[in-house]
Amino acid sequence: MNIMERFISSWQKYRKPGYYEDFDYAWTMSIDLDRCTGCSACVTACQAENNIPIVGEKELAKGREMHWIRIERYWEGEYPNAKLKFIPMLCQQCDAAPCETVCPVSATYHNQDGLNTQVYNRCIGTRSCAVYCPYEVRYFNYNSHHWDSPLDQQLNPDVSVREKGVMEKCTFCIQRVRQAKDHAKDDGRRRVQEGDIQPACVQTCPSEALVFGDRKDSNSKVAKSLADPRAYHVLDELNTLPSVVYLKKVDSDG
Amino acid sequence: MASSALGLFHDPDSALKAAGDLMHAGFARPELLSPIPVHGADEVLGPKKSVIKRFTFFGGIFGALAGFSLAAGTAVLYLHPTGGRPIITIPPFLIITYEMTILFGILATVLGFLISARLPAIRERLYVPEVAVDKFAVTVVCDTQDNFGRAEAILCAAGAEEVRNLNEDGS
Amino acid sequence: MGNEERQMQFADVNDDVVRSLTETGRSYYIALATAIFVMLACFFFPWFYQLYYGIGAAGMNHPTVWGTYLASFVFWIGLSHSGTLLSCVLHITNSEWRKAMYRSAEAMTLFSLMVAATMVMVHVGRPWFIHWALPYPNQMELWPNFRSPLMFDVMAITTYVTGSLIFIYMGSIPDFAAVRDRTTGWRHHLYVLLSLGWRGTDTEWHRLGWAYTFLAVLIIPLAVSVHSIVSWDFAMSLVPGLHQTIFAPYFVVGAIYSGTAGIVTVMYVLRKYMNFEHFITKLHFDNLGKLLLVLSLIWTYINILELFTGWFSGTSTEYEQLKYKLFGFYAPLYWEMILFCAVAPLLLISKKFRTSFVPMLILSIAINIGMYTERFLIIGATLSRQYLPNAWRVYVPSLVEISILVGSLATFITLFLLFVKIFPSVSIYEVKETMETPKSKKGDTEWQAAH
Amino acid sequence: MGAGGGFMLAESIKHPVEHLIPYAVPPEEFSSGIATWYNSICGMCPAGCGISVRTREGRAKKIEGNPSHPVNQGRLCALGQAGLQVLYNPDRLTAPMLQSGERGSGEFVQTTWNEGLSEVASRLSASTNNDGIYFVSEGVRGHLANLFELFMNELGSANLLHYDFAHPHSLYAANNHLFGERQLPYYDIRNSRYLLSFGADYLNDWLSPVHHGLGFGHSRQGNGDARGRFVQIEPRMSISGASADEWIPATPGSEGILALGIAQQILAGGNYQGTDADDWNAALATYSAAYVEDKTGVPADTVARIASEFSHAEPGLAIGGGAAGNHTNGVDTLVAVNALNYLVGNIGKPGGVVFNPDPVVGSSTAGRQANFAAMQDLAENARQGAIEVLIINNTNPLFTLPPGAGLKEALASIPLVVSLSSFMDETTAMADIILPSHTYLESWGDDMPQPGVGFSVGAVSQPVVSPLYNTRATGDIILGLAGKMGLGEAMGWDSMEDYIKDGWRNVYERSSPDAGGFDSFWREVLTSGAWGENTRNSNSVVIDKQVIDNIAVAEAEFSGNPDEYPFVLHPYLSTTLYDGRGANLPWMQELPDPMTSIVYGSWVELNPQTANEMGIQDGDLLRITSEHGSIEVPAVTFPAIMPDVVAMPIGQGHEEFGRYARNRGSNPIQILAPNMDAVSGSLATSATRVSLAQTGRRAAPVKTGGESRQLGRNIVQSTGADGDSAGHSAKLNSIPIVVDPA
Repeated sequence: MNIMERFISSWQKYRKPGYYEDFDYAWTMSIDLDRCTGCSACVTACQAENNIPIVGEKELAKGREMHWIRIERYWEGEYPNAKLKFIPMLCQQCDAAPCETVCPVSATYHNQDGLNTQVYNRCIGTRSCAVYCPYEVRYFNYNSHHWDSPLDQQLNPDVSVREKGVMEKCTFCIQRVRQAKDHAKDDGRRRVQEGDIQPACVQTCPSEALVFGDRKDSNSKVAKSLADPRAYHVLDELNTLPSVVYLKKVDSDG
Repeated sequence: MASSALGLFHDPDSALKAAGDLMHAGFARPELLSPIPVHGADEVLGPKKSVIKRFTFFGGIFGALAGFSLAAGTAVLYLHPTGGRPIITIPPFLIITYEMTILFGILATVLGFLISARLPAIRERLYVPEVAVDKFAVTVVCDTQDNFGRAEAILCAAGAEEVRNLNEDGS
Repeated sequence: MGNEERQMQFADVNDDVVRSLTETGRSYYIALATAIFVMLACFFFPWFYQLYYGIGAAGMNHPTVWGTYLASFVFWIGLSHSGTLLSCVLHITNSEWRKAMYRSAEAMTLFSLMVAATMVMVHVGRPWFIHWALPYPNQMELWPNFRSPLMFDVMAITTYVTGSLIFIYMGSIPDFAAVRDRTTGWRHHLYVLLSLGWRGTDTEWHRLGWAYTFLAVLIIPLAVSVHSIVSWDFAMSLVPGLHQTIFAPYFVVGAIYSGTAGIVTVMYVLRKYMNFEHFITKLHFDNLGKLLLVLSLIWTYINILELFTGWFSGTSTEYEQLKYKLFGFYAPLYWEMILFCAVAPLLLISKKFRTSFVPMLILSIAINIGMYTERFLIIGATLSRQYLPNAWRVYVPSLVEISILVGSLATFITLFLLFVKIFPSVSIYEVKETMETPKSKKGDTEWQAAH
Repeated sequence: MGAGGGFMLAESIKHPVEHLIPYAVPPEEFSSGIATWYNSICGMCPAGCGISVRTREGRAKKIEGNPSHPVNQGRLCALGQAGLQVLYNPDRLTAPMLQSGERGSGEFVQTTWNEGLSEVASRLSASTNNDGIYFVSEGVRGHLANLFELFMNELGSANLLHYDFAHPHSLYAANNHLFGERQLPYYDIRNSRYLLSFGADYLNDWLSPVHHGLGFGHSRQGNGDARGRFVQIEPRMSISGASADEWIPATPGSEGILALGIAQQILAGGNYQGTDADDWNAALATYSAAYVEDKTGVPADTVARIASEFSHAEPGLAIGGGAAGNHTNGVDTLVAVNALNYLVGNIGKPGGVVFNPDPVVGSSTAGRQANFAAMQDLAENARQGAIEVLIINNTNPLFTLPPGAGLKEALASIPLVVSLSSFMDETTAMADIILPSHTYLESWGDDMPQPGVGFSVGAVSQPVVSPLYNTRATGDIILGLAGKMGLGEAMGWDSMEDYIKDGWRNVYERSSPDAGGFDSFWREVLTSGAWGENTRNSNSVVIDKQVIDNIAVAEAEFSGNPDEYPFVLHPYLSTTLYDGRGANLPWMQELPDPMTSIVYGSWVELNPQTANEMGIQDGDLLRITSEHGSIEVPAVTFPAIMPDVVAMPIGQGHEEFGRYARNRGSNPIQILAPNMDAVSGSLATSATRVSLAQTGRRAAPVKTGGESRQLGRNIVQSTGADGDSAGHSAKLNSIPIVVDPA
């Protein structure tokens, strides 16, 4: 279609804030902190699925961690009443993502699934997105990583291996989302249904603390947990409208 | 043969006087060459109107339009929704507009300057190196020999240290 | 007139300036060679290593992903201010004392902008794709994101560089003409080109005057916008300690502050090594000193404001930020900054201090060290204390970073050394304007009465 | 069809185009770009979870839990995921090798399988007394265990040992003692409402962590409003302790006393109406609340409260293990814990203790499990020259046995040491002949998860990729040896696959044969990866009087006197490295320890108070000295550990075991005293006292986490049990205010 039509149609679609509400899907992850045991299975699952490099002790000592999902731990109180609380922290796939606006080359933007995508090939490595992200879940490739052969035979062919100078982060396993949508098309189904997609971390979570789904589907698990009185967003005061919802830990002793 | 009379003066005032007298004597508008801007030249040689301000103004206007359409237009054509912001986001685009306004303002000003000051000079013009140091020169076109004589007289009367007869080619 | 010993003649100005261009001593060549060597060894060599290895060569980490490179960028942009900006302001308020120094001040602007641009190249992870940040037609269906503060930067700095370049060039056209007549060989040809056949007719002077003033008027708001935009790179983030409305004025003031200090340094050097004693006098140092004093007070005020907001906000994030700044890992740097930029400049109250050259030099250098520290703290100290305590981590610059910082300074010096041999570093015609113009021998102007 | 089909037809989340097919289909038929999933069994720890391995173009890409396997139901732990790095580990042994230099010099020459096998076979046949042949294997189950039995019988040697460092000998003994069960029961955490855990880190390493994780999640939030409560009793907070609602530190070794104290309270509260109540009362008379408080340091009222909560919970479940079971009184303790279950009458009930049926596939290896005593005997016999050939299969006693056992020296007097390991671990380095085995992802096998899930489960593991190197499956190596030694008629299978298939015919018979015949059944088993009969038995038990009368918990004994060695050393299995077998997996090395966020290397945890008093900072390098040696470890202050206890993770400190593991951190086992549990003879790992000394050097461990306090930022929010928000509200734009910046 000619340029003018294109211009008008996309302007009409995107001229108002909140247009992302009209996207086909709104992928959401709910994390039940009352179920989470901090076992870290999700971390390794993610590392295996997404070709996350083995950074090595030297780099880690410099503080160059590389886990798209990490388990944050917070102590409360002192012995003998000390408590340790875990919270898995991953890209919140914000609808009003601060990281997206700052990228000068649109290497990170909102796609039609409401996902906050990171286009590795487009990234020039200003690292501004990492600064703008209040959840500190964007990880930068400070150098090109390599896998001691034959460890490289494990690399997932559906996920690209990132080179030095590129920012990366959790994608909600976009490769699985894509696949599920393809299959939905193959089956002549119109929409992807609950359970078709499980990101690696959700799939493996032993205590089923992580749940993934489409919040537009009103009887999906995530839609229910969004309605749960325990539901909250981390750093809600920043109004980034995250797509990851946490369920409060039940602390019967106050 | 079109030749010119050029009088070298030690000080701006005498040079201005000479220029004034020449105009009285019915010569074409003389030119005043000086190492520094001479104040009062306008009163003597008649006021000058400069087109530069128009250049600057319209340059700025153009820059503003160009700037906004660059930001807004391309944002809609190359669709990369970010941060849940409307695709045409006024405040940031105003900044782009602002910068482009100034950029084009500057460029237009330069253009206006070059045009109105008839620079760069393509062909040789009347010039004597002294005016770049400390002399003030008055040049006037005088087609005939006796015209030159009259001009010379006026210049000397105004206190020219030296009067030269120069052709357009500077010889 | 002109019979006293030290009364300058118009001709002397030309002589001095031409001499400064053509007569070159060994010391100059030594200085230039050193500067170039340091530039290659400390800037380009480490940079190429970093290109090969990746940004990991620097000390940055997660989440402190910005470091000294960006600090240097801000620093150089800051230094660039009050070259052209100051020159413009003083031009439209046509103050006399500007005229001897503004040329080199504008040169400073130009070169620090160039260095700042290279710092961007050094900063990004994939500089070989830096052109993707420019709006050029392409087949990739990709286009810069004009909502990004970084794009504001790209636009603003491009404009600023263009503006400064044009401004300094326009101002020197008559001088090019002047030196054109006195030089030979390649210089002559160069100046013939640069002077555009300037003759100094009344028309040319008139147009130049207008154009120059318009440019000045355009560049003042531009310069202010440039550093405001640089501040928005930080202020538009959510990071506690950066997300502050005060930032734009804070940065602009800081920029003019360090820029003015920079000018003092350059003035001193020119005066000493280019024998411009007649042009650059105690008067200039005195005035610049007053300016510095005012700026330092404003700067201090804004710093106090920042601490206040941190404390008054009462939120854990801001509060921790404040505590960290004052007593944390980087505290020594903070207090060093306060000493250099807030306390030491109070000496400027005394005229004796303002008019004594060496102390002014030392102070100006101290101020710029302090200002660099400020930029470093704004980035390093703030980013290492963000929202999630679990992700707090300290950042220490690596050797490569420090070396590149030194190298960037050498680059600046190299450019400046080349400048003083090509550009008339003092404006010939404007200096002449400041001097007494020759009077008519008769001294009478009765011709005016004639009409 | 019968119950046999129960899981095989369980729905699978895999999409049709991602074939779920047995390895029977030759790899050539794979179309590139399309993932193929194989169901198999995880070999990373003894839990025996089912796995589905995703392969592309013949390479294994991802391990996920097998949704149709009853143990882990599609879930998998971090270590299980990292199995891929066992398969693709750059430090694997690639071919048979012969020791060429001094033993332990690490000089080996490659050889062929034929030579290697013949050499070993000839040495075996040449052995003068058959009992001089020792076979020490990692804990294996199913047909591989049978094959070992068979093989050793043929050789006429009784010395077949299954050695796992973490094997819960005391728990077996305790169950045997109290319930007369030879194997572990199934602890139904899923349906329990109140879990009382005595030192059992059930979410991390105890028995079947993934299954427990499932149970934990369900019990917490899966039952609507009824939310299970979890209480953890241990001297140092473990992962399970952190997830528990209540963490109660009790003096190390006194957990049993506490258990009996609770039991006594239950009886006193009249919450037990069994006919044998009087016997119990008599037996527990001494364990008054006051006495318990004195012994355990747990306040009497807490004991009373827990007792009533526990007895009124519907149902409550008590489990014990880990450190609690690793004292000199370990069995007493665990008996006491089991007694609690008996007293609240949850035996054989959902949410209680369910007894497992005997394994369908393979025989129970309970009798073969080598505890510390057995390993000490082995060393002793070796020193007396009674051992001619020692075959070691994939276990690493030199790393996991304290030097006190003297195995390393003893090896010198064993003429031939053969290792079937896939890696050059400490023990393999001392071998004369290395016959490297496949990893579990390359070999055939089958398994009966131990402990099961309350009903018979069988699972088959199949190769998911063709072998990377010139290695062989353990079973095939044994069969190969048998062939060389002419044991053909007894062990005539030409491959492990055949042997397993043969064995599974019985299962097929048992699960009411259907029309398809065995082959279709076998295909189904391979496809679903698991077979089972989902019928739980509900047998209860009657405990005979004199057992009740003798119930008592002896004082735990420690090596080293308290004045000289003021601290009790509490070694625990690392979350990431298990008993050290994960140390050569980069993923595991880089996985931050959840409690401290430390990666790479080891550390010692001590109470902040203690650290303060001793002037120890985080990251100071400490010298930890016991009567049996000393190691240097960086200190880490840990808020939830008793002041007189220091804890250290097991797993690092390898001298061999590949580039990722070698010379990294230190191994607490090296300074453990060779104390044993009096009854079960298992190593009392928590029975060593140590002293701390500053070395004056610093060696801060690498951490991924920064500040570990929330500073009132309200990141992990919690709410009261009744649902009303406790602490800060999470309303939009409510900026958390500093409660106390300090």
